[in-house]
Amino acid sequence: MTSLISVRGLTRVFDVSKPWLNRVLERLPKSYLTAVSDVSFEVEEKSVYALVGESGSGKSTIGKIVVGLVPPTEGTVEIEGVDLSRETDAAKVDRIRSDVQMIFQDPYASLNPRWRVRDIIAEPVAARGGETAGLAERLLEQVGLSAADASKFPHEFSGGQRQRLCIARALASNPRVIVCDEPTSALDVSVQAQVLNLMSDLRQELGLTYLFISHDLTVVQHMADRIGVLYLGRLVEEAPRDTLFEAPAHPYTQMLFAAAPRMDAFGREVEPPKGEIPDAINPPPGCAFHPRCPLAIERCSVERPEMRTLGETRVACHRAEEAVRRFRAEPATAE
Amino acid sequence: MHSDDRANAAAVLSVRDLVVEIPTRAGTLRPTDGVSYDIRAGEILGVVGESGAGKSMTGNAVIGLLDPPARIAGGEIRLNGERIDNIPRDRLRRLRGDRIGMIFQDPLTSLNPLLTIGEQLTETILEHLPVSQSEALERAVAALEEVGIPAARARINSYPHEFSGGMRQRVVIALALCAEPDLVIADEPTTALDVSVQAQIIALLKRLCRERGVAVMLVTHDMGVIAEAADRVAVMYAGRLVELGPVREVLTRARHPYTAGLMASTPLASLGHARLKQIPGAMPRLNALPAGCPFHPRCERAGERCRENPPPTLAACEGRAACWFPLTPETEESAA
Amino acid sequence: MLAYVLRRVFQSALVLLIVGLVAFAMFRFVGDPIDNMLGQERTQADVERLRTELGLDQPFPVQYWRFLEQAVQGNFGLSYRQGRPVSEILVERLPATLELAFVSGLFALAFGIGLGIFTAIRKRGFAANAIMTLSLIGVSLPTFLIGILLIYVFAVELGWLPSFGRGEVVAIGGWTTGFLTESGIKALILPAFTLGLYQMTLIMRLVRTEMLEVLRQDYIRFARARGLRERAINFRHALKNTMVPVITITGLQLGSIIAFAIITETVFQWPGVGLLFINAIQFVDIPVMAAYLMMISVMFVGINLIVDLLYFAIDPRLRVDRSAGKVT
Amino acid sequence: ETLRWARAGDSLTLDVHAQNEGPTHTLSHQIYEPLIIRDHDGQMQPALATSWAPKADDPTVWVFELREGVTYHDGSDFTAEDVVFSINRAKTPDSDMKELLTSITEVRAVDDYTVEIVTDGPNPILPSNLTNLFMMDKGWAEENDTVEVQDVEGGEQTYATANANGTGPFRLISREPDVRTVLERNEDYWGIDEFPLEVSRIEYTPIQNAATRVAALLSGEVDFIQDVPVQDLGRVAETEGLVVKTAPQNRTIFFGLNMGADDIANDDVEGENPLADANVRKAMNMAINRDAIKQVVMRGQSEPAGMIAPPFVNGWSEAMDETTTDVDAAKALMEEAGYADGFSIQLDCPNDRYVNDEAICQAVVGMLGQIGITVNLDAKPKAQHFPLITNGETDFYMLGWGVPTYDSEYIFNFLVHTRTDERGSWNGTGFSNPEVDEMIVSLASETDLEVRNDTIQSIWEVVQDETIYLPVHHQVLNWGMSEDVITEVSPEDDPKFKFFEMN
Amino acid sequence: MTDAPLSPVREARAVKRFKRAWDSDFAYSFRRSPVAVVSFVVVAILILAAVLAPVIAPHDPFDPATLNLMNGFTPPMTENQFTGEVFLLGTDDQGRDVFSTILYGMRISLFVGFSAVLLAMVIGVTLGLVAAYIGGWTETIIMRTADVQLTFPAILVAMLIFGIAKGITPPEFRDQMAIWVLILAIGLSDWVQFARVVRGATLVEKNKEYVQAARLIGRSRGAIMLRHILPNVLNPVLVIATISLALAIIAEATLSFLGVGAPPTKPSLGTLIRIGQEFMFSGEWWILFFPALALLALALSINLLGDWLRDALNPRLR
Ligand SMILES: Nc1ncnc2c1ncn2[C@@H]1O[C@H](COP(=O)(O)OP(=O)(O)OP(=O)(O)O)[C@@H](O)[C@H]1O
Ligand SMILES: Nc1ncnc2c1ncn2[C@@H]1O[C@H](COP(=O)(O)OP(=O)(O)OP(=O)(O)O)[C@@H](O)[C@H]1O
Ligand SMILES: [Mg+2]
Ligand SMILES: [Mg+2]
Repeated sequence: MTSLISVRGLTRVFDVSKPWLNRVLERLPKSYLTAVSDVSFEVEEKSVYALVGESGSGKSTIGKIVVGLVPPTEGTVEIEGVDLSRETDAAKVDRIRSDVQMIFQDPYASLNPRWRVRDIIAEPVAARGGETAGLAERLLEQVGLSAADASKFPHEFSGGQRQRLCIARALASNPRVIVCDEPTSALDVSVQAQVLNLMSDLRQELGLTYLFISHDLTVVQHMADRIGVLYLGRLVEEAPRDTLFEAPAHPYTQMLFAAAPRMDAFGREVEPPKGEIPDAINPPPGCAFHPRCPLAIERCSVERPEMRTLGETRVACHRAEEAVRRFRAEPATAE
Repeated sequence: MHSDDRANAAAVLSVRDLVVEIPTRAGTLRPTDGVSYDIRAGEILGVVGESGAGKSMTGNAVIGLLDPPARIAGGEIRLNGERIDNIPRDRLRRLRGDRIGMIFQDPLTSLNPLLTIGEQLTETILEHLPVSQSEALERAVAALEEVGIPAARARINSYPHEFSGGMRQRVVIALALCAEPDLVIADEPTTALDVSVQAQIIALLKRLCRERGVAVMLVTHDMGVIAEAADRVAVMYAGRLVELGPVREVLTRARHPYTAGLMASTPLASLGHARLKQIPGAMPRLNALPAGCPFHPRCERAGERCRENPPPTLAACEGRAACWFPLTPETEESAA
Repeated sequence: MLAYVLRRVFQSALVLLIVGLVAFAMFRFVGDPIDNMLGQERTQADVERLRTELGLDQPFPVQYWRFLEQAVQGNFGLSYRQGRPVSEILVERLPATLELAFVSGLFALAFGIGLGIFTAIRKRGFAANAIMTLSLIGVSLPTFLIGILLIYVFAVELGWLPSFGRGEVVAIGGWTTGFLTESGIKALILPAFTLGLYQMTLIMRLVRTEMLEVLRQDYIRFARARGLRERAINFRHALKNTMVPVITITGLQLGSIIAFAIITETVFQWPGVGLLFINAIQFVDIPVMAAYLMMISVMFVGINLIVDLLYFAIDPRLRVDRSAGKVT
Repeated sequence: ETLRWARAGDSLTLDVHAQNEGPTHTLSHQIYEPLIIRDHDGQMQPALATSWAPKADDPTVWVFELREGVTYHDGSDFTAEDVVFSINRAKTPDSDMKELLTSITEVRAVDDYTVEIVTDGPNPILPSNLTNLFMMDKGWAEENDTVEVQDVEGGEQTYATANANGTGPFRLISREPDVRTVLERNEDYWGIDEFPLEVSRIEYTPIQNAATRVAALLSGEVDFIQDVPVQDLGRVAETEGLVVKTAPQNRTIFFGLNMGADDIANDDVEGENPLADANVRKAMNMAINRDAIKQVVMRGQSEPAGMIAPPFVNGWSEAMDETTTDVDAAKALMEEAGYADGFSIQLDCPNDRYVNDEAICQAVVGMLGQIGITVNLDAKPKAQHFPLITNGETDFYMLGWGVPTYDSEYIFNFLVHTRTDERGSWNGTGFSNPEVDEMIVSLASETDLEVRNDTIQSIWEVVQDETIYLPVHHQVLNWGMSEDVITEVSPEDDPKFKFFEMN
Repeated sequence: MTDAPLSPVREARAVKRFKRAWDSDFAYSFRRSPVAVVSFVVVAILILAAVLAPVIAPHDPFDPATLNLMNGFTPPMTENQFTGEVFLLGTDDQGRDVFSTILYGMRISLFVGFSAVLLAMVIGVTLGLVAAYIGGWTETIIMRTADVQLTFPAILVAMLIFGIAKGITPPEFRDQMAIWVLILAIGLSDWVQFARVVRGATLVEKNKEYVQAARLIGRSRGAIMLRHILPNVLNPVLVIATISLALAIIAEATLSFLGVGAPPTKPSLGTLIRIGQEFMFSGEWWILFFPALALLALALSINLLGDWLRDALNPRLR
């Protein structure tokens, strides 16, 4: 299969310097926050690619770069071979733009409370001057709501229903790719199941490709075909789902698995992971994970590990082999 | 598990038929309706349920922090056998912090940004314990050390914004525990935190509970957290307790269809890409509760009886579901 | 912090420059200064001579620069009406206004904050509602009318308090004060109340709103959950946090007290700079108007600067370097 | 006994020759003295001069015998030299008193206590021009570098602006302009036994706001206010312990019309000046219902006027002062003049100078509206209003004129004579009649009083006939005071506290 | 239902809409608050009376030709001693019917108030939106300008503008000018708070995901500001506008008192009060009392309404 989205060497740096005068007086350098650092991956057509990572790891930033909300500092994102940030042909850009849509985390904030549902859903089409008659009604039914809801306002819906509205809006322009930024993390479990099911169904029906962003490992495990793990803006590991869960190759991935609460781990007593995510402005040198890594060696604190391939897995760790071995020896599922 | 030994131990907290009411223009709402449970010393009771199920309301009612117009409309709450739901406000205030500690969800907003953590700790200690200022300071340092804050003595004069999220939640825990309460109500203490930090905080709570023999009411909607931390679990739906029992029993062999549905709709590794089992619909709003069992419109097993009669109340005994047609081990098997 | 202060000072300077521009433009364009200075029997030669002498034939920026130079030295020329240096008149009148502003500011602050807290804590109480409604009456009548009504009641009908002026004043150095005599203090009451009432209402409502906002914060709930006394919660926790936003607006309010004094001083014949300004307007005494404007701005900017610095005292978040840049 | 005194405005300066203005003179009168003074009945009284008369052999010379033994507040003696100095000072260009002294060509000291004033022709009314001309100490002036008169218009300030050294009954203790001036009795005053002089201390406070001023009197914070608003007279009079004293003032309120211009700016008639038409002016005159103004606006506190001279003035006649109101006749006149549909015009009016000035203007706006003239009223402070008149920038304005000399010549000089450098400075009407001008000039040197009075009559006839001005009324003065203060009202509105008695 | 005639459907819809509006929290909280209801009714009556002044008022006080000075100072409900006319609220010093002058005066006050607030609102909302949405230098400049503006309290700005305008307008326009200058002066001194509030609200809104969704769709900045953000920041604007209206009416009165407001021939409420206060001691209380009462009623009810609105539109306060 061909890859629909291809992300290469993506880097995004935010300038978080203090105002000029402070820097001059306090003799501070400019400070930059590298939210995404040299991330490359490919998303195949009609697959679900998931990005996981703790907060601040750059998941949303990547999502926004992909849809074109944030320009990259370096690197490229090509969708169907078109690089949105460099392409000059307006028609092409417009086509890609309508091909890529996004669903946001907070279903309460992503719908304009002053607009009627009909207008909200039809906006992507209306903005391009398209024909919108009956569109909203059709989409509403497609996402499991009733056509009569079109003339209501968002506040008349529950959280799960709102997320359906968001999905309907995303579908309005007949997209091929939908970037889902934690689409269910604000929802309750029972509702989350409905939304996830809906997304799976739509994917089947419409042949959609998802870039699925989440911090919830169980959800990712349920939805994704391929998973990328982010830490401090860096892609530390990437593998097909089953491979990743069976044999995580990066110590960070392993730590995540160990820390994630599990419904079958009654009364589990394990040593919790040490430390917290460091400051993204001054990330540790070398491998960003080395201060928390049980396997860290001298080299890890100097040399940033390259992304390399290990079977089906791509991993950025000097000691990946060691890590896999250790994981096999004492899987974190101890009870 | 040794739940049977504990059953005999006297409950630290004992809630009976608790009803909380909120008068509104659309009638009186009951975010907590006929809830009964006990928590014993050294035990963690997990309370789960969807958003709006009444978990926080129940916790707030226990500690006497209901915001008007919400009020306790019935039932009784006993702390170490003494009724605390009808005592004067000032006595209740003295119980708070002293006998009952509370931990809120968001460590970012739980601490007063304008006071140092030392000030906040000592004011709490001085309020509840008969100690001098310097002793209070010592205790504050000790409390911080206990929750695992490195270089506690040096950091006691820091302001909350100088701490990371995980550290702040530790400070919050220190604050809740500094007067050595018998009961701690932790209302989603880890929801705002990352998994790795969440694991640290849960471990810390468990350790303190065990070491001090504190009774803990742990409110969350994360089944995983419950599974790892709680001894027993109470499941709430639309203001009612629908199931209460030892955690393993409830999670693996749910009696109430709602609990079962909840478990089934949680994505689990084993299911792969298969469709999740979903409970249709959403939890009703409190002002539009259906007659009979509030869960019946979403329930596969609902019968005539469920539509007309409220479900049997859950007595304060364990492992029972408030349901006319509970799942039994047999039905479970046949379903599987 | 230094950077913050410097930035504030810089902004203040900018504000003053602009105000200076307005003041100067008034000088230049509202009426021809030559007209004002030469009598009716002037010759064209006189006009030209004076024009050169005053530098009015220079380009505008040069003139403005000169004006600023003079203004910085406190030299605003002579009052057309009184024929005395404006700075001298201002210095003479300033104590009256400052004392009035000080007392009414104090009154506004003390009662504003006090009642604000009260109405916030007793949110649903009868007294609090009554105070809130009454306070609206205070802002629904023009100040001058309130002043006149107060005179009518307390001076004319009851005869308790004087209706005008400062009473006996004592001169200490160049400063005349009414604080040291009984009549001076009595004379202060009505004007200070009139001037402070409006500000008090604003401060009160502001404090109430902010306090209610703060009282809803999680850390207040948490403080309650820790069993702290209501007093400690209201005053130690809530009040301090309330003060952060309140200080800015209060600073602005207090700054405007001096300007609002114009009306009060007119009604009570209070011999301050506001009365001077009104007289200046009536007599088209531009130098006095311009100087007054500059003076008001300097005070206003000064108060704001102090307010900004107060933040550092109150809010530790500003003291650390991290977030200092975000503060505006 | 202390007298607390308030009025609307303050003295503009203590330099006695710098301003010819009522409130300024009033304060000066307490500290300084002229040669001759008018008492509260308007009668001339010897002050620093004990007697005065034209020289028997030369009618162009007036001889003044000065009072002996008078000292200034600083102790120096008052002598003829000071008189010469003061009059010469008052004749300098910066002086505001110079118009009163135009006829004087020389002042000479005959001896220490005799002064001769030479005029450019016989001037029978010279003494009445001197009643506000104050005597300054030459030595003091030289010492303090105030020989020159303060140039008020030029924004100048001198030692004499804020300091005073007079011979008068009160010494200056302290002064803050617009705020407070304190005077104390001069125990060395020459007339200490001659006058009551019961006031030992004067505290003078200007209070602009009328309500505050009245309140101050009502609440007993001041003992004496000069300008009681007419509507408050009743209240003051009713109040226990307060009295109101009323007397006709030597001042007439009237409107000026720009009849001289070919076209006027602020009307809606193109290329034509409706005011140039005597019929229009007469119609306007007839439209004004002076009785209504008296009854309602002035509450009876005015005397409707048919001419612009108050009854005190030589030349006033009852017949000319008659008034008529006839709206229908006025309309007819308008029609005759070709303005049946009226026209619109702007009226400039002061709002802080005369009793109810703005309200009178407003009332007149309504009355003129009834004959079709739409009047836009622009009321402003006197400081902005008066220059409009003296600069000829208004077409329709209100003015009040007092006559300190009690003679029509004063009126003619300022208001009727063609505007020249010497005369007519307040004639904003553009009226110019060479014959009349000639008659006015002749008045100054006419020694035969009968002939002079006839000339005055003829001038008045022209003025009345042409309707140069629209008279409104003679103002009435109202002083409000505590019962403890005993005084009569002076027609010049200048209380002289040495005449005051106190209970 | 489909073959039913159209109008009943419409009607039903209208009824439904009305019912929904009636049932909304907003309407409910309005009905529940007697203060809000009363002040709303008062404001409505006053505004209506002002608008309909030419119809309601028994006299036209702005036409001097219709006045009879002899009617001056007639007490309320009594016969004038000269003309025998009877006036409901008496007459003032010019013989104008106080009731009529209040109606016409309120018209001017309200006109000035509404226009000034509108001006302030347009300026403030635009600048606030732009400042917050564009950010950067634009924001710095706008917000610093706001700071400078705050340096000059409203009355000072007004007096300055008045002085300047008086200097540059030809005299025949001065009467009309006064009103416009008032509007300009009050409007210009009042925009800052709109700008501040809108900026604050926009800063919150612009980070909300619906704005990002709109950007994603490719909406232009203008469209996003206008169609998406603006409707969502209008609540606080409405509150401020209400309170500003009361303030503007008072400011107008104050300026008129200081002699830089509406001319006495076309008096606003403020001018009426200024005139009336001269008769405070003399027993003609009605000349001051009724206009002051009208002003108080107007400003107080607007203020109360604004107060209620502030609470009602702020969900957190409930
Ligand atoms: N506009 C911005 N300016 C400055 N820093 C930013 C900006 N946007 C994001 N960041 C920083 O970039 C880093 C990555 O942010 P991002 O939102 O992509 O994280 P995330 O993985 O989505 O986290 P979360 O799970 O909390 O949503 C964070 O440290 C964040 O603070
Ligand atoms: N002041 C109020 N007026 C009306 N309803 C209220 C009020 N406060 C809370 N409720 C309702 O009470 C119910 C219980 O709320 P509670 O906070 O206890 O839920 P929860 O289970 O803690 O949910 P979450 O997981 O979101 O914290 C909710 O349905 C809520 O809508
Ligand atoms: Mg994110
Ligand atoms: Mg909760």
